[in-house]
Amino acid sequence: MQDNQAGQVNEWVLSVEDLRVEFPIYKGAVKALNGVNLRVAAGEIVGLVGESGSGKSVCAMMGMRLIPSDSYRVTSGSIHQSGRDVLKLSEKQMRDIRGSEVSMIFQEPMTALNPVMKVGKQIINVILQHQSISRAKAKEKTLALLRDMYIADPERVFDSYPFELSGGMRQRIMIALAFSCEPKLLIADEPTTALDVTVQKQVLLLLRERARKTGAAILLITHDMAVVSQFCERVYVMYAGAVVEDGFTRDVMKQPRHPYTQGLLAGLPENVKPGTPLKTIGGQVPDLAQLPVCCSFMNRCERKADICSKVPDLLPLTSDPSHKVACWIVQQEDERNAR
Amino acid sequence: MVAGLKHRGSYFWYQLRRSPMTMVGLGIIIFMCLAALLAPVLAPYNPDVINLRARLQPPSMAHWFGTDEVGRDIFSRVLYGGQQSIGVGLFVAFVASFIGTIIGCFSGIFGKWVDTTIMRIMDVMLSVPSLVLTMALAAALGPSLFNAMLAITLVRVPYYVRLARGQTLGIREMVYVKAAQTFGASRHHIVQWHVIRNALPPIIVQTTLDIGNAILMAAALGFIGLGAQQPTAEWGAMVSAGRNFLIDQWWYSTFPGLAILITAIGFNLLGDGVRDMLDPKQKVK
Amino acid sequence: MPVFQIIAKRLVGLVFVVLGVSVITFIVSHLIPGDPARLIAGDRASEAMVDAIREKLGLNLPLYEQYWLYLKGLLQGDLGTSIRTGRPVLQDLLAFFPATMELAVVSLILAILIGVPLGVLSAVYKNKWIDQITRTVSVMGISMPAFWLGMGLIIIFYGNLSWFPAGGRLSQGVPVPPFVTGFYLVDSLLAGEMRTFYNALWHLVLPALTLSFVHLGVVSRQIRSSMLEQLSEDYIRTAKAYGLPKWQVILRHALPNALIPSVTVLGLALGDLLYGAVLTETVFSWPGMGLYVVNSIQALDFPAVMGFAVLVSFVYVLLNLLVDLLYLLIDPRIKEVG
Amino acid sequence: MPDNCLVSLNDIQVHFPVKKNWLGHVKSTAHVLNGINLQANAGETLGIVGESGCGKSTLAQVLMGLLPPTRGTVTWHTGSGKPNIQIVFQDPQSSLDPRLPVWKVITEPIHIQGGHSRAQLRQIAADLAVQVGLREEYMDRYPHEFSGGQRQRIAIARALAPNPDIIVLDEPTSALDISVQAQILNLLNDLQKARNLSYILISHNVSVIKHMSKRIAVMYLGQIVELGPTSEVLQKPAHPYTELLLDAVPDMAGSQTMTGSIDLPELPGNRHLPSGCFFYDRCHYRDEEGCHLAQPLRCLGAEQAIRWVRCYKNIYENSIRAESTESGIQ
Amino acid sequence: ATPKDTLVIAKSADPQTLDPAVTIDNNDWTVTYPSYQHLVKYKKGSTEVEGDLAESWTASDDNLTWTFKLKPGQKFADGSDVNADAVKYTFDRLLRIKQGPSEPFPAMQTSVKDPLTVEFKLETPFAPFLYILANNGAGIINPAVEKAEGGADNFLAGNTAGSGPYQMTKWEKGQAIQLERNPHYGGEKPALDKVLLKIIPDASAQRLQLQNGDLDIVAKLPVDQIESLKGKPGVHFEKVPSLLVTYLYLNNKTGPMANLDARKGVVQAIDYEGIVEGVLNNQGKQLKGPIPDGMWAYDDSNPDFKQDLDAAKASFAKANLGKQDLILLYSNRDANWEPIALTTQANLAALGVNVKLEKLANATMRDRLGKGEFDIAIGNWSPDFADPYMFMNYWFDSEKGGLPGNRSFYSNPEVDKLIRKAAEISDQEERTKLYQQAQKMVLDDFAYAYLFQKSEEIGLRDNVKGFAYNPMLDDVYNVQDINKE
Ligand SMILES: Nc1ncnc2c1ncn2[C@@H]1O[C@H](COP(=O)(O)OP(=O)(O)OP(=O)(O)O)[C@@H](O)[C@H]1O
Ligand SMILES: Nc1ncnc2c1ncn2[C@@H]1O[C@H](COP(=O)(O)OP(=O)(O)OP(=O)(O)O)[C@@H](O)[C@H]1O
Ligand SMILES: [Mg+2]
Ligand SMILES: [Mg+2]
Repeated sequence: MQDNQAGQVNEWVLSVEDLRVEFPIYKGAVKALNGVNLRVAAGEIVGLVGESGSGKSVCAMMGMRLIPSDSYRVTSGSIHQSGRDVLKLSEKQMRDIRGSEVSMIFQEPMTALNPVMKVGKQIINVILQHQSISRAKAKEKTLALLRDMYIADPERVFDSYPFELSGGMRQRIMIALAFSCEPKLLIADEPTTALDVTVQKQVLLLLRERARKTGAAILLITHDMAVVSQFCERVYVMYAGAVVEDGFTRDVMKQPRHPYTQGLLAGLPENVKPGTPLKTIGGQVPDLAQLPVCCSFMNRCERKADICSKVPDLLPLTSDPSHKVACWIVQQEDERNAR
Repeated sequence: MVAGLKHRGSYFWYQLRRSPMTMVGLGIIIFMCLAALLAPVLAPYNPDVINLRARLQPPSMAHWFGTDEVGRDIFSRVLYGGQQSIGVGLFVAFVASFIGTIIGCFSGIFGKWVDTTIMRIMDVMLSVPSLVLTMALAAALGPSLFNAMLAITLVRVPYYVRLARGQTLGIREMVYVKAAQTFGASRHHIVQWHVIRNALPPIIVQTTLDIGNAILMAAALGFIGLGAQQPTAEWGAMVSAGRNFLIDQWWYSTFPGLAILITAIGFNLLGDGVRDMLDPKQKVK
Repeated sequence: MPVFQIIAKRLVGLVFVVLGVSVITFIVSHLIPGDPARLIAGDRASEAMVDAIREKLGLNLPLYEQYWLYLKGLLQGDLGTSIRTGRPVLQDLLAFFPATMELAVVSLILAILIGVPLGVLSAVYKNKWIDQITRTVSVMGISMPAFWLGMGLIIIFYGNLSWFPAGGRLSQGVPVPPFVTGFYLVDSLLAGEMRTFYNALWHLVLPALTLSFVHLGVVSRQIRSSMLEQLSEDYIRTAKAYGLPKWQVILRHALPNALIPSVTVLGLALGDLLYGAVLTETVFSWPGMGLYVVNSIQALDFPAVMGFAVLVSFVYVLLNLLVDLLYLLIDPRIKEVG
Repeated sequence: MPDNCLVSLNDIQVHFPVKKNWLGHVKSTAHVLNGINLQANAGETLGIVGESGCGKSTLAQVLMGLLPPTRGTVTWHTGSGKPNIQIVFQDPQSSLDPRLPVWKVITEPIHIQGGHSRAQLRQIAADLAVQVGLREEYMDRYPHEFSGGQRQRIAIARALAPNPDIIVLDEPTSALDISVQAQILNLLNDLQKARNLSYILISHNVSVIKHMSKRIAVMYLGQIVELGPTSEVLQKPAHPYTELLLDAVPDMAGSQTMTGSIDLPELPGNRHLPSGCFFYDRCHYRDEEGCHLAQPLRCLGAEQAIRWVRCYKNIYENSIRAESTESGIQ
Repeated sequence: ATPKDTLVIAKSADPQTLDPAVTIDNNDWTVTYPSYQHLVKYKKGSTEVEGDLAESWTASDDNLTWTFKLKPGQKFADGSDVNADAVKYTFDRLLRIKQGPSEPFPAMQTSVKDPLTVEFKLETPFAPFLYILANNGAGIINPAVEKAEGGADNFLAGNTAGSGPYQMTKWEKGQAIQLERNPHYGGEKPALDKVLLKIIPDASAQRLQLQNGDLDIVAKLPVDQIESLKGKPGVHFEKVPSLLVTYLYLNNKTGPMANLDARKGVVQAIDYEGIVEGVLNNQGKQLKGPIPDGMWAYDDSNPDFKQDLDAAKASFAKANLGKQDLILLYSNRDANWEPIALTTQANLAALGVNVKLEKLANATMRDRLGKGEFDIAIGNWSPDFADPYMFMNYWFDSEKGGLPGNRSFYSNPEVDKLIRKAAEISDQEERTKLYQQAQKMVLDDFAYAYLFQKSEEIGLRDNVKGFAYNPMLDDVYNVQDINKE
């Protein structure tokens, strides 16, 4: 799904424009998001990768407006969901959207469910919140949902407390919960990080299957490049609160353009011969509370030049307009090559 | 991570300032402590000198808080009483937490039968009605403020033992203690290096909260007549002595009572604040 | 852990605690200088009379033998005979115990009914003015000398306004309901005597307010801190993410979880209330154990003091048992973890 | 047994009582390790993979002497008798005491041995810090003032302090970011070369193991189900579990190609061990005869005893049916 | 307000035991005294006795044999007759149990002469014998209690079984005690149906309830409460003489106070007027010696004690005490003791004598008193029977050293001789002379410091009539004479 496909703009289930968010703290503010541009179209699976602290979760939470309103400031930008400006909705309107139009799955299936409420009840509560059906109907629906999750004995699981279930099972419950009201968009914040690879695979497959069946789009947040390359059509790479690269997964994986993405991929053991030294990115992630006014990757970049002291924009490459990069050097280079 | 780590001190102040309640608490404590310490300077009268012919005078310019039933100046006695009451609070909280922490850490780290024995004894001490135990102890030791203090201290110790033991058990399971064990660390080393340091913050909070508590307990003992001896001024004993005059000579009980209330509030607010500050969850990440 | 195992464990602990408590109180009360025999014999008694009394009460025996006799009696449910009143201690205590218990229970209920909502509000509106007010109230409760508050309430509500009685459990002329539980509120309802019920309730208001005010602070503080903890948990975020209304999230998700760690505190609070009643009872002429035990200590009435301590620690252990069972009820995880 | 063998584990079993009745009788047991036979050689990196809860960390604890095995023996071949073995834990945050300055953290093992002055200890700490790539000036800071990667460097420096022969690395990078992971893996490799260290590397990240180790052991439910040279095992798995595992690892090459069955049975718990082959329930290749029986670790390829597998059917080379060597490797 | 047929009286604490043969506490007598009759009783408001159950009595010339004739037709509350057997039962039991109340009784035999005649044979002559028969301990008990469940002792501890105008019908522990008219009472029918004794520990609460009309009679209010209640509508106070005296024990036996001059110094240093004015709010009068005003043998010619600091200084100089602290014991028994202790401390401090105060639990204080471990202590004393014997013989007989009465451990053989003689003869004039002679001697020895005798002020609702206070019966109310308008 690309920008230049005019007329499709209304089909963005999620579109974040130049979002800047900061958290006021002692002496200043943590600038968690510094101009994020991100779009998800109906039915597609989009990856969002980046290092820890790069703002992935803040981005996701902003999409649901789940951060307590007194702890952050939006300094610019907008978030639209299916055309509605999320930042302008009232709390009540927002509540109606959450769960029904857009859902979310979290990293720790261990703690994401209420430990003292039976899982069946937790799902029913959500269904009843958004749909005016009887409790018995809701229960029926819940059991059907659980069955859809390939849970062998839904009745037992329905009557279980979360602690009685394994991690994979709990994550399936979360998925059931997420799809209970057939949302248009599902934000999955590192849904498999806490799981074993074998279980991770099942959970991801399940997610994809459900999304395909219901037509929901998924924004999959992860820091596992391999997962992205296996499951996502498009990917956004974040660094220090901004998207630095975005494009079709295969393009980004095969031909990363931004120096950060390149460094990231080169650091994966998968990508080198065993035993040989891995490529590393020198330096450290900048302190978001004292962000320099320049390309945030500049201090770690091997290719930095004078121009990097200006903040780069995320712009499509001339050679491949579906591939966007926020780097002066790469943009100039690409322009030169294209000419 | 906290910005400007070099300014740990100023960060502390920042947190303090952000919590007005804590500032109020700190202010109260400083005020009350100063008043008590400066009593010899501030007090307009000798607190012990009686004047039977000026008994039970209402508050006036001469006697701000009025006089008691033998004509002593209540304002002066409240000032001097602070030395006793706050002193008791500090003594009890610190001694009890010191002893309790040592026993608790020891118990937690030693485990096995030592732990079982100690905890059983503490269970028993906790289930003896504390007021009865304090009263009986104070009566057995002979009534004096110091003995009341000892009695309250003894009764408070099990709470700290429990707390410190709980902390120790938690810390004992921490990975860094496991690591120390792989280096062949002795129990002594683990307690000294890891347990004490890490168990301390919640104990400090508890201690701060307990100061107010101890002042109240001393006051309660004073109320039953087991605390400070005449002519020493002590708030609880003053409230108690003024009790029979409460209806018509309201000032007698009211002012020392207010002093107890305000001081206890001060320590409780400070304790709450310190707890919030030491709670890692509340820190800016 | 199955119910009967918890009970069995507690009962074993009970024996131990009661033994320990009786030893401690025995030692401590015998450390108090003074001779109860002389106290009974009176000011002007001769040495021979005092000796006779001493012998009659077994006070001439060596200490360990006295303790042994006491223990033997204890095992048969006999708490000994009060030196002061000459009646069986158990009989005396049972006359006073229900009154204390009624006051403590009502105060606890009040403290919970007021303290829990305050704690919840305080946590939900953390650092807002509601929080500041609530915390001020709770800190005042914790810091308030109970006897002082009680006296103030009497002066205002009885002395000046005459809204409530000054003390006691019932007005004169109001019949005492037939004994079932010893709680006048319950007994009068059982007997269908509404007048007695209202009268008893009316008498309870001031002392219960006094006593609960102190514990209200403890309760609301505990609820506040565990609510804050729960509100920052992931499952709360989940509940919000699925559009559940704010108060449903707070009351149906966070609160039950916050109550779990609070149960222990509440159990302990009831224990404290029992002891704390001592001072309040004096102020409100409440016919409970408080005055009895203070007088007993001052009169060196060893059996009465020990009986009180044993009874209260007994109740305390039972309360702990109750708390454990309550956990079983409210926290499904217990069964697994044991 | 090769000459350079450092340690050998013989039939290690670890069982934890998890439920006791009120008399203290054990009512339920966690069978965490169920007969581990393994050896680690000087200078090599032995990788251990397996799913969460299969007992990897427990094995590390047994090696460290933190946990006496319920059954079986650990034999050291280090000559001097006293093994010099250190460990680096998964979570660099919790493995460092937050209230000790870094130099104290690093020199804690030496301090415990005694005999060094404060100044000496500081010097040692500074030297080690430089070796792991930390700046000397940071020695008086506290762990929480460092980033995750730096903390893990501190932990490594501490493990290096007593000059160990073996370092057990229990998931040393799984709490770290990819870019930091690369730094730590490089550091570990460099140190190994410089100091001739042996590593026992525990991880559930197959690619990390693949990158770091020559030899790999695959664990399942407290047993080793496959053991051999990394490249061979990963390329041609001989045990169905290894195959399942590798199949589940997403690879970078893919373009949304991952497929497979979604409904797999629940993983078996270690409370009640399955009788017979532990993997029977999840096995794709199971059939009626023989498969459900308990399997010993068999040598694969009789001539060179380097690949071992615990499977009735040899899915790798059906033809090779090794003579059963019941006692496993010796 | 209280019902018309019920008299509501405040009490600070529950009675401990109601057994006349056991209780020595006036607090218990509030219940027992109106519930039992005695052979003789005090005349209303006086220290003289008159017949109660006894119609007449005679004493032999040697004062050893006493014969009493009972009034016919007196009945216990259960309707059975009060006869000589009951009297014998009562006194045999009293002397068998041998607790506090039996203490003043000399060794004696009781015998039944006929159903209405009883005879006591004393082993030694005892002048005040008639008076001790009016004591609470001599209340005549219904022998039927022997058959009570749990035995007589147990029954009597919690119930009454007498023939008095009232009987106890309900005792709610810690709350209230209800007395109701004894239907079989042989005397004049009391006006009030019921007497309710409400247990209210807190003096302020008592005062408020009296003020609000929820109580009819309150005694022993602190002086300041009385002061502020005066003038409130509906309440008035009756000032009554009391024989309750407050004095200081000076340890004559050991320590610095064994020195006569030191004792003299203390006695001269105390601000007696200040205490009566400041502590008592003038609700009492100074003592002139051991025998208080109102007791026969009182000697009005003695001068009042006066503070004389110069003389005291001289006395202390002579005693040459050095830097010793004096230990002053008191307890929480009486609210006035603390101000007295403080005053004493201040008075002596002015002379450079340091006094250390120790406030003890009453039980502990008694222990110390008995062992003589004190220098000065504060004490109260009230007579059990109306005879100077209660003061002179108890306070000064060297054989009663310590708790029995001679708390100062005073010892003077001359005095011993005089007071013992006074206890044996029956001629009151003769006795008065002996006692006054002894009194002069003990005053010169500064055995005690005599502070004051308190006058009681009893708070009454205005509609309570017929109240009379008997100085011999503190805490006991003449409920049978009281009526309410
Ligand atoms: N409530 C808050 N107050 C202050 N700073 C915050 C808050 N929430 C997040 N941040 C900061 O915002 C930045 C982005 O955090 P975020 O959780 O989005 O990272 P992430 O990319 O999800 O990392 P991870 O991979 O570890 O989940 C971090 O530096 C974090 O410290
Ligand atoms: N002290 C103990 N008591 C009871 N069970 C235990 C104990 N320690 C570990 N276990 C159990 O042993 C099993 C293996 O634990 P271990 O930590 O060794 O697994 P692991 O392979 O390291 O898993 P992960 O990959 O999650 O770190 C787990 O099921 C755990 O519950
Ligand atoms: Mg995140
Ligand atoms: Mg592990």
